[in-house]
Amino acid sequence: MEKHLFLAGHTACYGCGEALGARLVVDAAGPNIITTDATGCLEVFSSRWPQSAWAVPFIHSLFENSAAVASGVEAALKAMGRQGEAKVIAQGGDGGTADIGLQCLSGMFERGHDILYVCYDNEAYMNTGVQRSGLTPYDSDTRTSPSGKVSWGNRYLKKDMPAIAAAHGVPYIATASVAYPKDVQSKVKKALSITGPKYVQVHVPCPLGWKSDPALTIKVAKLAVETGLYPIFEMENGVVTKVRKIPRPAKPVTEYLKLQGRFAHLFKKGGGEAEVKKIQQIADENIKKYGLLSEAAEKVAVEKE
Amino acid sequence: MIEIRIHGRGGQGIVTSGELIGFAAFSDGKYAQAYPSFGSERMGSPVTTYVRIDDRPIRTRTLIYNPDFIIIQDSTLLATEPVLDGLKPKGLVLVNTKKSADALGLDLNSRVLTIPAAELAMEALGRPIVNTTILGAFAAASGAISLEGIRSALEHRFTKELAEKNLKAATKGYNFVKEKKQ
Amino acid sequence: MKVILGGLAQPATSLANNTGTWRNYIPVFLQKTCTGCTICAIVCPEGCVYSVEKKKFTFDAKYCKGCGMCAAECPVDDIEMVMEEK
Amino acid sequence: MARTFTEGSKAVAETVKLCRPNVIAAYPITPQTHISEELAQMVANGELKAEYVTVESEFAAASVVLGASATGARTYTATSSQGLLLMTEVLFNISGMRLPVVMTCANRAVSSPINIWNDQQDSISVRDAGWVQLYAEDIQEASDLHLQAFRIAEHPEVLLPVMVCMDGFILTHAYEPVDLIEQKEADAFLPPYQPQYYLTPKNPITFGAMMGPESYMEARCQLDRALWGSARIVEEVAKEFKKRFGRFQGALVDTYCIEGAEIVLVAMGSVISTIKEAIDLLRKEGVKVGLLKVRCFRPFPREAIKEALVGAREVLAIDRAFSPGSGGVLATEIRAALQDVKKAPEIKGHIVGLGGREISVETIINIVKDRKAVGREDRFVDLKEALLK
Repeated sequence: MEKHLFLAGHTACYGCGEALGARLVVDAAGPNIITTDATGCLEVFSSRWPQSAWAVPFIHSLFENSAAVASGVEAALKAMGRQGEAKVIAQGGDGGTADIGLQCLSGMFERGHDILYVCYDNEAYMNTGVQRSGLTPYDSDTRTSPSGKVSWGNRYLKKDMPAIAAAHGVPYIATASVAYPKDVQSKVKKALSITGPKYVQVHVPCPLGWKSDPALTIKVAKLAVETGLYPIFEMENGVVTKVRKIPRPAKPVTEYLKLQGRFAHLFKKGGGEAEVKKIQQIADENIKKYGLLSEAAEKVAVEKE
Repeated sequence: MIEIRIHGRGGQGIVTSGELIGFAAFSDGKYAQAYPSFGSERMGSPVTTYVRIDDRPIRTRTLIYNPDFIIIQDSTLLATEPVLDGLKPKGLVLVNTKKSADALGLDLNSRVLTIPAAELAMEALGRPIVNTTILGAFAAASGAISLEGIRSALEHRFTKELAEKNLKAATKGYNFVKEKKQ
Repeated sequence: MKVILGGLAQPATSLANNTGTWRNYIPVFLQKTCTGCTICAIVCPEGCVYSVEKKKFTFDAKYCKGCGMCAAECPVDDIEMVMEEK
Repeated sequence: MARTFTEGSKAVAETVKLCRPNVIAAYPITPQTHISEELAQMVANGELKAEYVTVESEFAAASVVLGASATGARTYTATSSQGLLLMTEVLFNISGMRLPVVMTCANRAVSSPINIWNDQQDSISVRDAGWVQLYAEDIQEASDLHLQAFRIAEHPEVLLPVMVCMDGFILTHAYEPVDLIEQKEADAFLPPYQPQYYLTPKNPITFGAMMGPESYMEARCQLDRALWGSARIVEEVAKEFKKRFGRFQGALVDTYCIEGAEIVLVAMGSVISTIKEAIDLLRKEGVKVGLLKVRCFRPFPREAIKEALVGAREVLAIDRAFSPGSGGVLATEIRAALQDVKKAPEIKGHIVGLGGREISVETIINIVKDRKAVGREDRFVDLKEALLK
């Protein structure tokens, strides 16, 4: 087998985007790192005693303190003159990052710790059985934002974490998707070459929570990008410096939504079209805001990773 | 054991007064304890500091109910706060005021001394910060601490320049009481 | 296995865990049209797909959970998922 | 050794400095604040070479020292009251991961109603967090305990966090003569921390793994054994401290006038001094009264307590915290400790001094004198009945 730093034998679901994401991140970072992680799927499926899927130093403490524990790790390395020993990577899911862990993350950003924070965004609390988080997309059906006679699912828009990071003056911010593994890895490498706090948010489909085919994890992730619903970009010193262009014309959001049970209610109930329109509008706004559309349609469409 | 209660208002250096008396006694070779009234007192609100001086280690950590000495750094408190409560018979009250002791009209079984500390402090410090002037006056009036003790307390607490200025203020207070006594 | 200091775990020990038993479908690497693009190895969530030669890939059945991502992503349809007889 | 006249918080900060912590993280809260301010100033002045992490909450403070300690650093934090409660989740994590963090708890009442004054409800409420808990009687002891705390925490047989509890304001804000230790002496007493396991690529261990029903109980049992085992180390360290510095204020417990005492008061923290004053007065009146000071509350020194109380006729527990719906915590635990003693003394619980309510010498004398008149129920002492009507 290939030599990895996040190993097989972990107990993630079939087709888990987060397991893939984590492996891509640590493999790109290399062995000289110390990683922290928030409570959540990743921690549960990777470190069930007495086994560990991690070949790098790893610490899990609590749901909401990955960024603070990493701050302590970084401060200790500094205090003991061991900065050269390891780079620090803090990890968390979308709930542990954007909701319960946001305060600790804000502190980490504000103090300027030399830490890369990676958020594996699977858009809900999957570890506890699919409840909505601050990064759950609009109209998504979760156990705490269920669709019903008078509900279309989650009523709120995704929290704009990159903008929150940017407001803290974080020098390097990026979004990425497991649909583009090399992009994830080059962003991790780039982030680690920059001193100070870094934020990388990786879109990682969850076949369980999204009710999607495990075999289609990459396909679904790609559609999120190609529809404009999950813009992939880099921000340096507060300015968007690079955008992953999508083929012109952008794919309609229905193509993405229809592959996932979490949006199935939009296509079953009368009135769903209007909701789909709203989601299309979100995609259109992203496309405009980030200038996602490529100049030449065909060229990008065939670009392979 | 000698027990001292200092009354003033937040921002008048009352906590420092307690610390300085305690330190002065400590450097005189005695045991001492000083602590402020604990709370979230704001600038201007009434505050109290407690000081104990003894020849043996001090274990009591309670408030001071029956002080031997009461220092009133802000005379307006006389009208509004029970600052004289519990004073031992034949104790001493030292009040910062331009008025004479008689003019204060305090009906007490104890000695009352007044000192125009603001004026004296202005002469020494150029600012009406009264606590170190009163400290000197207290040393002279009570004999509980020495002027030398005050010197080492000031040197411990402040920069050299500030310590010297405040020692001047304390000496003014000290001499004021000494001269008044004669 | 002794509990050390509240439950420290040794690194890279998950390899002892036989997640291949979870599998219903098993990939068959046809090794006919493979171009050596490595996508199958990259996207495997277990990281258990690997190359034996430049254009010849296979997987470690001890860990493969049979999710089918390798087959779904293969650009030349050189991997098939088949029901596994157990 | 140099004697000075200083504030409790300053004395503690000076001692913490002597311990050479690598990482300090604390969040301001009254009455702990002076300690963390002093340390910040020392770092700012270059007198203390440490990373001082200005966190956004006590929760983060605890998390930062957790991460730093797991990375092999010597770490320190301090808090009070709500801050300690906000840390609670992390406290359990620190002990569970067996990290030798040292913390000062400047004891303060907990909300609601909000109250910044002293009692011990905060640290007592986290007694089950798996930390060693030591309670200081005076500023000298509070200061000395920090040097001892790191030694205890980092002992290879302990590897547990230690909480030094000192009564807020009464000890943190008071000025007293304190003997301060020289750096050289401190270094000789407390060698650098050498963790066996820590986060490093050289040995990429996993901390904080998930444990299921098959092993969780063993991990918890191991924690329990380590905490019980720390009692011996608390004693050893106190004895060695005495040998080196000449000061001894008890190890697990201490006693005062307990020889032949028929009535024994049991208490923790700064009220001990007040009780000693009361005992001197009572003894003059011929009342055979003594004191058992509980210095180490976790591990709970059952045997030492039993030994000290076995000859007494009556035990009067003085609690500065309580378990609503149950009673005084010290009283409850002493009852449990003595339950297998034949002819065990009668134990009466007294809840005193909550939220800064003054405990005077008279309070203590009255407790002793009124003991016959009150029932067996733990009672609140010096209640203002008018406020309850």
